Amino acid sequence: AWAENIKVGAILAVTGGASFLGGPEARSLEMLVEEVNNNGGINGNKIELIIKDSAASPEKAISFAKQLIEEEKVLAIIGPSTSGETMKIKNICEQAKTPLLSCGAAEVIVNPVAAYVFKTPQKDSFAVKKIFMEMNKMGISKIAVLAGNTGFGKAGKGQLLKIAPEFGIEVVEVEVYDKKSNDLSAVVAKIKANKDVQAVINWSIVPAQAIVAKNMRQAGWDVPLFQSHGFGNIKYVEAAGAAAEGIIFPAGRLLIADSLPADNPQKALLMAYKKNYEAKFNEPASTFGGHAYDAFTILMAAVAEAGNDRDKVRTAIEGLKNFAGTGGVFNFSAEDHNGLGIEAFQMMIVKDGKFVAYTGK
Amino acid sequence: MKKLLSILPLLAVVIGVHLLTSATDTMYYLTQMTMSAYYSLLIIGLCVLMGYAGQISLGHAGFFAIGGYLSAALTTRSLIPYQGTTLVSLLDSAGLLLSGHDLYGEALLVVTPWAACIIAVLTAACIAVVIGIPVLKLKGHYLAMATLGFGIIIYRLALAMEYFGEADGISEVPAFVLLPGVSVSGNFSDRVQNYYIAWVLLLIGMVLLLNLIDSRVGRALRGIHGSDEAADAMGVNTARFKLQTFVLSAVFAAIAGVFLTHYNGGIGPSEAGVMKSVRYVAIVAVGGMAHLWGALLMGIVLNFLSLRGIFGSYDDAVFGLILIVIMLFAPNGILSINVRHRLRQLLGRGKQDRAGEV
Amino acid sequence: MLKIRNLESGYGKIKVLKHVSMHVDPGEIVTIIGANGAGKTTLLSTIAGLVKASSGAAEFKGTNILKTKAAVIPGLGCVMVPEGRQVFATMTVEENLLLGGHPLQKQGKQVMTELLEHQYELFAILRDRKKQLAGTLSGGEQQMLAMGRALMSRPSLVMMDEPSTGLAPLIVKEIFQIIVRLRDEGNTVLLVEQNAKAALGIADRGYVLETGKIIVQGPAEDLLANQDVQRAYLGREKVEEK
Amino acid sequence: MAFLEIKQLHKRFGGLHAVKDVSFQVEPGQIKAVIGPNGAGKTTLFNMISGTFPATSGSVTFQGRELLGKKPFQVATLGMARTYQNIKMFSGMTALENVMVGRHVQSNAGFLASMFRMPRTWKEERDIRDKSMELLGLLEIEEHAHIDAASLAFGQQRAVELARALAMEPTLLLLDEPAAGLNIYETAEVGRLITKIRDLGITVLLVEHDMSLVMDISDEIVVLCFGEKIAEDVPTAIQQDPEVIKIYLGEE
Amino acid sequence: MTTELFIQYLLAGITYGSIYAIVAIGFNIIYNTTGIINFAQGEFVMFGGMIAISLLQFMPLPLAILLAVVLTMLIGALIEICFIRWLKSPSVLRMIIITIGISILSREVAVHVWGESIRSLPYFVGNEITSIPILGARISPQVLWVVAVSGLMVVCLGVFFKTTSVGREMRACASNRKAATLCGINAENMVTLSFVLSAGIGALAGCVMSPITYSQYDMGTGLAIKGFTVAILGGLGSSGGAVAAGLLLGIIEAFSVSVVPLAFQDAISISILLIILFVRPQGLFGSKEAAGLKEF
Ligand SMILES: Nc1ncnc2c1ncn2[C@@H]1O[C@H](COP(=O)(O)OP(=O)(O)OP(=O)(O)O)[C@@H](O)[C@H]1O
Ligand SMILES: Nc1ncnc2c1ncn2[C@@H]1O[C@H](COP(=O)(O)OP(=O)(O)OP(=O)(O)O)[C@@H](O)[C@H]1O
Ligand SMILES: [Mg+2]
Ligand SMILES: [Mg+2]
Repeated sequence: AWAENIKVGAILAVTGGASFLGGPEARSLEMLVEEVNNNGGINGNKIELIIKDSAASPEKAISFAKQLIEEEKVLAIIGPSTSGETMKIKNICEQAKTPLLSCGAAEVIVNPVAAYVFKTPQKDSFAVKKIFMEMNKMGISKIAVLAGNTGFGKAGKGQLLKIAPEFGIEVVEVEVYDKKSNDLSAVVAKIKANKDVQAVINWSIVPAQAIVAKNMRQAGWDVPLFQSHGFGNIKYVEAAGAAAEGIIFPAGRLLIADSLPADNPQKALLMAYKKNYEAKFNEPASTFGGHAYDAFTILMAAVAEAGNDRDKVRTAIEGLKNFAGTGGVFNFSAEDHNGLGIEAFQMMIVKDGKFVAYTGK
Repeated sequence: MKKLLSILPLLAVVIGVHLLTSATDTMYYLTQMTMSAYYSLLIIGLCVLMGYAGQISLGHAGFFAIGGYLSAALTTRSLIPYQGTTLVSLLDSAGLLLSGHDLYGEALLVVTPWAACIIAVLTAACIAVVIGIPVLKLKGHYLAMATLGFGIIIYRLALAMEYFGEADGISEVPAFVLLPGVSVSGNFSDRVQNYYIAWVLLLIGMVLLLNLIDSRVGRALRGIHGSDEAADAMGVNTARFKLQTFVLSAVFAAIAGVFLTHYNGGIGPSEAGVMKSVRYVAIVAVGGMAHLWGALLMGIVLNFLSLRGIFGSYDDAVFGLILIVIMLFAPNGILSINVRHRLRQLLGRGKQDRAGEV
Repeated sequence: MLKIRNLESGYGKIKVLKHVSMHVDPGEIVTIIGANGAGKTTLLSTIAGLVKASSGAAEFKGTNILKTKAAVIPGLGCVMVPEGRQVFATMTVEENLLLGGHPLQKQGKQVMTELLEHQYELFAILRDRKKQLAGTLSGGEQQMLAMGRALMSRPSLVMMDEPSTGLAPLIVKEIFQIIVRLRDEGNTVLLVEQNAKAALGIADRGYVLETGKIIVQGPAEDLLANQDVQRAYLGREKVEEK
Repeated sequence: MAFLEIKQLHKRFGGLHAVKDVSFQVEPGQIKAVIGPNGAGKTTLFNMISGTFPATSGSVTFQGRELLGKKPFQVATLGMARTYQNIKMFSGMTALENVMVGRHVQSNAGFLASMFRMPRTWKEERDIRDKSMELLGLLEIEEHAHIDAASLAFGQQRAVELARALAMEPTLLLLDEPAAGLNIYETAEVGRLITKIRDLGITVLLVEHDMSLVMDISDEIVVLCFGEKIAEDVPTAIQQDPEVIKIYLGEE
Repeated sequence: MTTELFIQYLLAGITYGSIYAIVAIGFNIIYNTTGIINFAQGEFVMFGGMIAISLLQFMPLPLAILLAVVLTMLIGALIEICFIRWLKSPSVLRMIIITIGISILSREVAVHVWGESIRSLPYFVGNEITSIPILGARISPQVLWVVAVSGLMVVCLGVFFKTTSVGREMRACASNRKAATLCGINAENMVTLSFVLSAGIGALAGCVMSPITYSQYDMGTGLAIKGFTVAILGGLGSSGGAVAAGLLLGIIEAFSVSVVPLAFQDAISISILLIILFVRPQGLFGSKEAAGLKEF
């Protein structure tokens, strides 16, 4: 018999401007809950998932967070999809002592640390460092930075500018464009005119990632193009077509799961997630769905250990070590509520329309 | 006086809702009721502008955002780096600054919420004057476009400026202490208090607007709507009246923005978005355009449902459907069909029957 | 040509016309007179298909026009010059006229030009205003434009709703002359007028409409001589005073 | 100095001279009519006097004050009211409310006073209402006071429009075809009314095509043709003027 | 600024501008018959692109585009027949709100049919990196397609509305529907026709721009806002005005990149448009008289 249902809330941007995040996240969660419940639940308890669609509006996220905490009395909340929303409900969750496992990218979510707030996406700063390390190897020292005007782009741009000096890299051009831009040839022309630029880093989401690539190549400009870890969806490569060739970016290992060595701790779960997701939803798995996957599996691991209790679950999450997820191997602690190190990232390159691990020239 | 009386039932409903929720242990509904009340404050202001003065505005989310963003930024963005500049020391000596520590122990020097609120609302009013003068000369679709453009500009600025937090907006906005012991904040413990703050504000707004539309000024506004040219010839300074109404509704929107932002503890660019403005206009239309009560009702109901996430991912779809259905079948607003028209029809039929008997 | 039997119509629940029966024969001028709000405009609008009849029958040249769409009726040769200034305000005078010729469009450019020329002859002032936006014409000019537009389709029956309203005395006379001329050219005219005396003066027959019912009808001379009609519409005493 | 003095007024629309060098004067307490063929520029003349649009050149002085360049609402404040050739009701408002708008210049509650219902506003409001009812009574349409003005019969709308203009307590009233669309009785009624208004001490400037009315009530007549003034005289003289007969009245 | 850069900006501006112009023209067509702005115009663009992409799996590109245009025209007709046709003398505001509702609904239908991911048609000529050098600058051949198609549409529509009788009749319906009926014009069919026409134009635009801009379920709103702005700036109803204003906006946007940060691009370009509108309240090519005669 089922002792009790474990209620888990999720606030995701299933529709609206950030639906490319919320969509796969919501689908991943639905799939996982079904799997867990079909396998007998956690310690015999079924999981009840309540997904609220915030459409990326903070005010809705706030309303939903209060609703989930008080009315539904959920054990924990997964999401929101974006950093802006997460920051709005950070205090609410903290006050209500409800664990929040955000899928937002920005580092401010966990730095400074709030006791009940965690996040699963890898830190931007590591992605940035990974890119700069690669640039150092390639001998690139003057770069241009492009970013979309989303929370993701904003956070990335901030880190890029902050960390660049550490690696002796000079950012000579910075531009922020609208997330809905449909042609960036003007701005590409502008930065191309700066002859110092040796490489371009673009930090954004769809569809601009593909548009930047196309406009650069159409302009006959062939400096290396780096993208953020947000490029982690093979569809974007398809969208950019021939222009995607040679794009270098850091990402979790989900994208190259097949080619991982067999002893990699992530390999099995990555393959399974990818297979199940693609079979169920008939679309390629993306790293975004992976963030929700990680949030959910982390929560379940904590619940398995600590039961249906907000405080104990929180403590259990803080105690998780060597936990393999899609984004990397998590090692949480009281100071680190993200739990991922720089090794969670792997540099990749697009070759013949596929992602392959990038190992330098 | 009559108008004041007509507000009383509403006040009774407000208190009733509180008592009912507290009796049934469902006080959490008050959260969304509070938020809806603030949105409705904006909506009734817009209703006077659109329904009575006949001037469409597709940019009212912009004024809401000016109020919300300014008071959020002023009360959260630390002025410590600017300490010593004349402006800051001036504010300081006027007692408008507050120093303290943020959640993580960093020193903080910010503007007090009261001062921030006043600055925000005044800014909104000034901007309304500045853009209202040229914009209100336009008519019809041209006016719609100009106000839409204004909304887009505000949205873009909010999204582009570091000071306003770009895409993330502003978080961790402190509580707004209205009076000692009474503060606008989203803390669970302050909920009932905030419910009443919001609704009293809305009721006051409602009384003021009801008074306004049933006065010399209100008649002049409706006259402008009916025939701009004839109102002008009656001695109505149409340009000034339109402008004043525009500013009035902007002030309502800005106040709503300030309060809701403190209540929510933050604001994001979605509040400035064009779709928000469109939504407000649509709610006024669904309420029956020149119908304050309709606007109020629809403002509360639609926002409440949407904030509770009743329709899940179909929120927009349902909203679109409501719009179409009401505009197709009850173009004069929801109230016109359900209560007034039907009642009048019924009464009318009764009268006819009696007349027939005689 | 036009036969109406027991026509009833109105707006929604409001019944305006009650059991109206009348007819118009080819080549005559028939006038309808009546007080403000009697239903004269409603009657014409019902014939033109703008207002739906609730019962009764109306036939135009053998076609049941109550079952015909409003947009088809002008093609049958029955056009209406509406009350008020229903011109296409944002279009030029010439475009207005050309639109009036819509039913004859298929007959080609040549015909259109001839028709235009014909209207410019009838209403000389329109020729000078050819390229002006119709909305900026003076009241009288708009009235003439509306008539010209109706005549563009060479209708066999023209229904005119208060064509003399707002026109200078001389023009009123001219318009009545034009109406007579139209009749003499073989057209049929159904004329609604406030100016009962002038209307009956040129009409062959007349109907008096009061609160939706036809109360008197007959040859124009008879109506002019009718005591009731004189008292109600011709202001006999006043005329005699002068 | 004349009460209303129009001097060499000129209006051009593109290439069209709608009003050319028109000058005349209106004396206080007069009923003065402007007649002329359609398109002669009568409405245009009214529009310039009332400030609806600017004149190309010339001047209009009203009680010694220059009107040109003033906005319609400023002109109204000086004591001039008008009606329109195509009735302009405030739709969606009752007949009474329409008239109450007319009291605008005679009252002064502003936004704040209205919103907060100051005691003084209260009293003012009552005065507006009483005065407006009184005017509806004067025009014998008080039984329609609470009916949506736009749904009134044509003649009644004319009356409401007139009451609305009178509510302004003007010293000069401009009437643009007040009898258009009325039958012979209603026209006579309007004539009686206009005389009554004049007897209240209000000067009337009138455009009308109904000669029975114009000849009956006006003290003086100005005739315009193609924008030019071709005659100005008392009615009996105008009736005989061969030029006026030729271009306007037509032979009997 | 080097000439090469100048030309590159100019070409970028022309690309944006042409896209805005086509959307604005769609607005104008319906405006010219009904006197309303159809805020669902952007959704026609989206439907055109999305349908063509789906059809491409079964047929060659030209056929897919053709069929997509036809299908979108049917959608346009359907929308008109379901929501607009049977309304008796609706007010402009009511119509606007209905079209906003339709736009929201269409978007929701699209997201449930196609999902939230972006898609695109293949380049008509060459691929993502093909480009043609023009005076030192480079441009994708697809841009030429966009420019050519929008140019062609403007010319055809201009001729259609100014000189053909159907065009004149469509305008008459907007001006005074009752009078149009009295002239024997079937106003209802004219309105349907205008929806069909603008849906077709929107769909075609959606197809030619898809390789450049991609298609997504929610692309309509952004396009509609820009298109509306351009339509107004050009003077409602004027196709030539739409093109001029579209190009003006596109070029302002492209060149603004060189002076202000890109993030402020929209704020700058719209401010400029507003200023133009304040100086010329009837739009660049609108007639002042006509604007004054139209009521909202
Ligand atoms: N659209 C409408 N809706 C409701 N009632 C109407 C409408 N149009 C007219 N009526 C009413 O129908 C009645 C007859 O109106 P109609 O316009 O036919 O009169 P008329 O004889 O033409 O008068 P007039 O001489 O003033 O033009 C009037 O009482 C009027 O109020
Ligand atoms: N805005 C305008 N643009 C261009 N021409 C105009 C405008 N307004 C009026 N006109 C022209 O000016 C002339 C005078 O018009 P006005 O309306 O003053 O005539 P009116 O004497 O009042 O005639 P009616 O007795 O027919 O009302 C007309 O020929 C008219 O076409
Ligand atoms: Mg009539
Ligand atoms: Mg006139």
